[in-house]
Amino acid sequence: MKKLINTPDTVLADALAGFAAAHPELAVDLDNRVIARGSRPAAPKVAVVSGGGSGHEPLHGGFVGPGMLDAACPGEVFTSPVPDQLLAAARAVHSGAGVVFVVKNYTGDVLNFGLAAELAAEEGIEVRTVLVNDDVAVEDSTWTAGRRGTGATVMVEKAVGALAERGAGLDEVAALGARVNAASRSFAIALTAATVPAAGKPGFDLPEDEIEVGVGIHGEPGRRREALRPARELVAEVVDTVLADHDLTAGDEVIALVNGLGGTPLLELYLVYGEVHARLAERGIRIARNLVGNYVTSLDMAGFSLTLTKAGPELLELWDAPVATAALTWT
Amino acid sequence: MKKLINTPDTVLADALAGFAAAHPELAVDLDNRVIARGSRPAAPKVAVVSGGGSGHEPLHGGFVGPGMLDAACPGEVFTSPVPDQLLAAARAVHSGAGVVFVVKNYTGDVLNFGLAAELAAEEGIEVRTVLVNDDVAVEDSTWTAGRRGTGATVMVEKAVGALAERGAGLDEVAALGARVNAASRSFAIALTAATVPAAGKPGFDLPEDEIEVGVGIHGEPGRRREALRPARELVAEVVDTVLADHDLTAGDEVIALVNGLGGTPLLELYLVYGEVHARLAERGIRIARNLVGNYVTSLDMAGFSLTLTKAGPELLELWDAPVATAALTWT
Amino acid sequence: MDVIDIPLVLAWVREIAAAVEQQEARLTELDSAIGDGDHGSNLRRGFTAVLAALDTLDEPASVGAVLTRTGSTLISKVGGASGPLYGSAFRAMGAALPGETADPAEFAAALAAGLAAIRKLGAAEPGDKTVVDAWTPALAAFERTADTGLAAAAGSAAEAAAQGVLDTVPLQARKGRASYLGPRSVGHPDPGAASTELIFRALATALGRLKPSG
Amino acid sequence: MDVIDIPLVLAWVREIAAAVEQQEARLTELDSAIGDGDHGSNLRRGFTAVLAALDTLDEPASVGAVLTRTGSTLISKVGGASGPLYGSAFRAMGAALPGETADPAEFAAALAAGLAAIRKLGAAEPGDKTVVDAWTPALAAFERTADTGLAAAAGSAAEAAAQGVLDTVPLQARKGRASYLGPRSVGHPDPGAASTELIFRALATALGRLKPSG
Ligand SMILES: Nc1ncnc2c1ncn2[C@@H]1O[C@H](COP(=O)(O)OP(=O)(O)O)[C@@H](O)[C@H]1O
Ligand SMILES: Nc1ncnc2c1ncn2[C@@H]1O[C@H](COP(=O)(O)OP(=O)(O)O)[C@@H](O)[C@H]1O
Ligand SMILES: [Mg+2]
Ligand SMILES: [Mg+2]
Ligand SMILES: [Mg+2]
Ligand SMILES: [Mg+2]
Repeated sequence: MKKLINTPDTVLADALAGFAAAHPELAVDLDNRVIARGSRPAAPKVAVVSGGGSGHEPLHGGFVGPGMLDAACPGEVFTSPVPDQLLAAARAVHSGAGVVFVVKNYTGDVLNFGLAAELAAEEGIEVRTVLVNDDVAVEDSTWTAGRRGTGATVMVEKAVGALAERGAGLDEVAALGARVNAASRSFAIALTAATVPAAGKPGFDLPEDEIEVGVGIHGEPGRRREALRPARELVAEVVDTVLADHDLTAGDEVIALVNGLGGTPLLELYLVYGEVHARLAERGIRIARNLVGNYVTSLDMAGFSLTLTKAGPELLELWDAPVATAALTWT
Repeated sequence: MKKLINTPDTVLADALAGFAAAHPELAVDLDNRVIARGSRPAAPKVAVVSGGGSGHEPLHGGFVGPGMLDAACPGEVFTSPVPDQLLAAARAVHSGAGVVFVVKNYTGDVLNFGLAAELAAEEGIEVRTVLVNDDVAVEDSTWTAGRRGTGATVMVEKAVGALAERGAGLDEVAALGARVNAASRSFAIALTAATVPAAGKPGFDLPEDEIEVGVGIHGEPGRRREALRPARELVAEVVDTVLADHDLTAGDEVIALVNGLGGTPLLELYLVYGEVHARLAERGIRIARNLVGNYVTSLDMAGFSLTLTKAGPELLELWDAPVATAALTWT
Repeated sequence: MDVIDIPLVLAWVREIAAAVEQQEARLTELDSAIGDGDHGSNLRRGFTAVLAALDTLDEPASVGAVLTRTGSTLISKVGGASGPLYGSAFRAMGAALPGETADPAEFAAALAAGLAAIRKLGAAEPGDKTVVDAWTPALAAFERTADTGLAAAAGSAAEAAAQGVLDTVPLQARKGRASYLGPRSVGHPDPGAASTELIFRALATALGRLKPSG
Repeated sequence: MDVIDIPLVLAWVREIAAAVEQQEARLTELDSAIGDGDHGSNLRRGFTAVLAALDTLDEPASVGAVLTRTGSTLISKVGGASGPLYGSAFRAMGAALPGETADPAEFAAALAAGLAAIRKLGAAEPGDKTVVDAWTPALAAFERTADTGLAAAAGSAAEAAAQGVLDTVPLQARKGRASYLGPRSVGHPDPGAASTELIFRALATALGRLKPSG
């Protein structure tokens, strides 16, 4: 394993200290592992809190700031944060209007956020949870853990953050989050496995000419293994898989995220975006807004995910609203 | 070789098409391979043009926009752009106040920009060249090709772009670029080799427990091979190497760039930043501004570079000036 | 009289911690195959914190106090799926054992309460390829053999848990991360089931080593 | 009479293109060792464009016109260090050969002008581990043997270039990317020197195959 770390046990603490040093405009609680905005809102507003295992940077800490999250809780690598941490975050940013938890749908996250929500409620902090579960690689069934939350987290956190900033009420903000999630689908392909520091070696072995199709963001293998093919063909498969599960028709507009999994050069991500753009254009679907880059990563995994969120005027307006975070900034 | 590409020969054309599709706010000339701002300045201003081989994204195309570059010319992967391209860029953005070429010091770049400057001069376009040569891994000697240009390109392009935006004259802008370059030093460490698409395999073999120290951004091996060590020790070596060639003393302020080479997760880069911050603090050097992320990459190479630019009030003001590009945005 | 007392329950938890420490790499390897490669480090982090927490717990008032503290610490320190699940299980066992000692039947009831907590929180059914598939047969074996003495019951529970782990191999996961693999989750043991086996083995080890004092 | 005419110079350039196409991987491999792994693809891209440019060049007026067009195309299409260097060399050779034919002495002068252009632009001295280290001995051999006939002179130039490539192996690079490696550049042949050898070999091949018409 080759990593720029001190010891596997101290990765999170060390990286968080670095994040705090790099972002003096944020309030980073190193003990509780909470990244929060540097200043409290002037008037009560719904606070948006997210979190999840580390190794997905810039998610979620990179999205804390005006217009997006109020706080983020990084767990250990690929391990959801603990309830204490989430409760500390809720306490830190609650300004009287309640808290929305944005939770990617993984058993660990659901359980830990769930326990935290109970504890917060006991303290009189009203909590609503927005579950993100956009990954069409996973069958959606009530008998299983259900679909994973991946790239759509960016769209949900951006939209929910923008609406909260405008002073919308707790239920309204939570309902929007659910709508954005429902309008989003993702699918990912990996060219290499990720190496969890504590594991010390790649999560799976992949021959030089094979890829994993339908991977998540935790280094787990995908739904199947395939031969590596030209980007155009891979993208065609990814786009078609996403569309097959989507309710998009010609004339619809989307926000598209071509997301790097951590080890893929931006040059390739732009190339992929070009293919996505062309494939969608063939089907009459217009990309109204896009992001190309590393946003929801899986440590050093090479590969990409595509997220398409159907976007009407409401969502586009929220998307365009100003945001000022470490990873996403516009005016 | 595992890459999200169609064919090695079409990487640049395909990626540039994707970049153009992703950034409708920019004017991308796919034939001439010029990325320019979407609109011409209201009044004549010095135009800042850069360029270089591809594979370093977001450099340079990601820095085109208000407050930074007027145009960028991507060459083939790791190959400097050709004079025709640079001339087309100069023509496209020249508004009567002359053109500054920001050139990383590599033989190919120097020669091609040099030929382009001659051609532009023949057309009556005044050109000044700012050479970036910040990499202390390379001996600085008049008998050799001299030091490479790496991370400092970001500082130079940001400062020069901001000053040009304010209406400063051609010589003034070029002189500032030279000053920022002179105030900057960089050093890099690689954990893995990069794979050039046309080469099809990594530029060098590196055992699981070894690193290359003093690498550039073109996948070439470094000055020497060492054992992989904890990040704290590696960073100490990098910081000390940079400082040994710098004129920084306790009380000085710097802009620090902890730059990923393409394959290193942001989590690790923040961890590295934390170590850099601590090491500099021990020496009484304060990081006034910082960037942590992938800015000057080397395809899929894992590793990082550190750039320290000594910064007085003038440079900090230019650094803080608004910028709106694909890769760098603030207000 | 064959009872579990406070020293013994402390010894149990310490045995778990020792086993987790020793088996960390194996648990992580199992989790790498069908999960995200952190189960070993998750539990080691948790039980390291538990040991520290128990050191500061002076004079626990009951058997349950030890287990409740263990569970709370796991919840506070582990994260992931296993943190809340095991944490809740230990808290539920703690709540079920308010006395300074517990007899085999009481202890069996506590183990049952632990399983109930896991199932309530995680909603996993037997056969979903989770900790439930080791804890369920272990509990059944313990209950079946409780009147043969605690050590023997714990031993048979550990064996049943081990069998439960083996029985997860052919299963397709329906809960937890392994479920994302669909049919590719078949052919591997469940990491959580494997750590549950460790928990029951640790009980047998503690009981075999310490002569209960009660 | 032993002269170089327009068909022959066209054949030369086409032989270079064929050699570059065939040797692309080797050139890139040499460049991977001490450079950035693109020398082969750079030159292939360049000479592919040259072939297309020559196809559109109808009725070149002089030997030099072919070489000038070759050089301009290389400058426009290659980029990197080798594009301007080889491009300028071919342009300089073109400027030196304004007639419809060139005799051995005129051609030797053109080769010298090519080297001068490379040295002016790149400022490399012999021994810096660059194309100069193949072109310089090749030129000297050509000059020395020019009166033995063009084919023989080109052959000895190619051999001298080959020796020049070998002689770059022990050198530490002082120009181009390989200079960044410092002492680690020692022990490898220079990729640009290797492509210069191809250029001279192609000349010998073209001269050996085509009976000059002049
Ligand atoms: N819903 C559930 N009910 C019971 N056990 C579960 C459930 N989901 C996951 N598990 C158990 O958790 C184990 C994984 O734990 P761990 O790796 O620590 O957490 P994570 O899956 O969050 O990385 C699985 O092997 C499985 O036994
Ligand atoms: N200053 C120079 N003078 C002469 N030749 C040079 C000089 N710099 C580099 N070269 C030649 O260029 C070759 C590399 O060409 P190429 O790989 O195409 O360009 P780049 O180095 O820009 O990637 C080197 O092997 C060397 O022979
Ligand atoms: Mg986990
Ligand atoms: Mg090159
Ligand atoms: Mg796990
Ligand atoms: Mg090269």
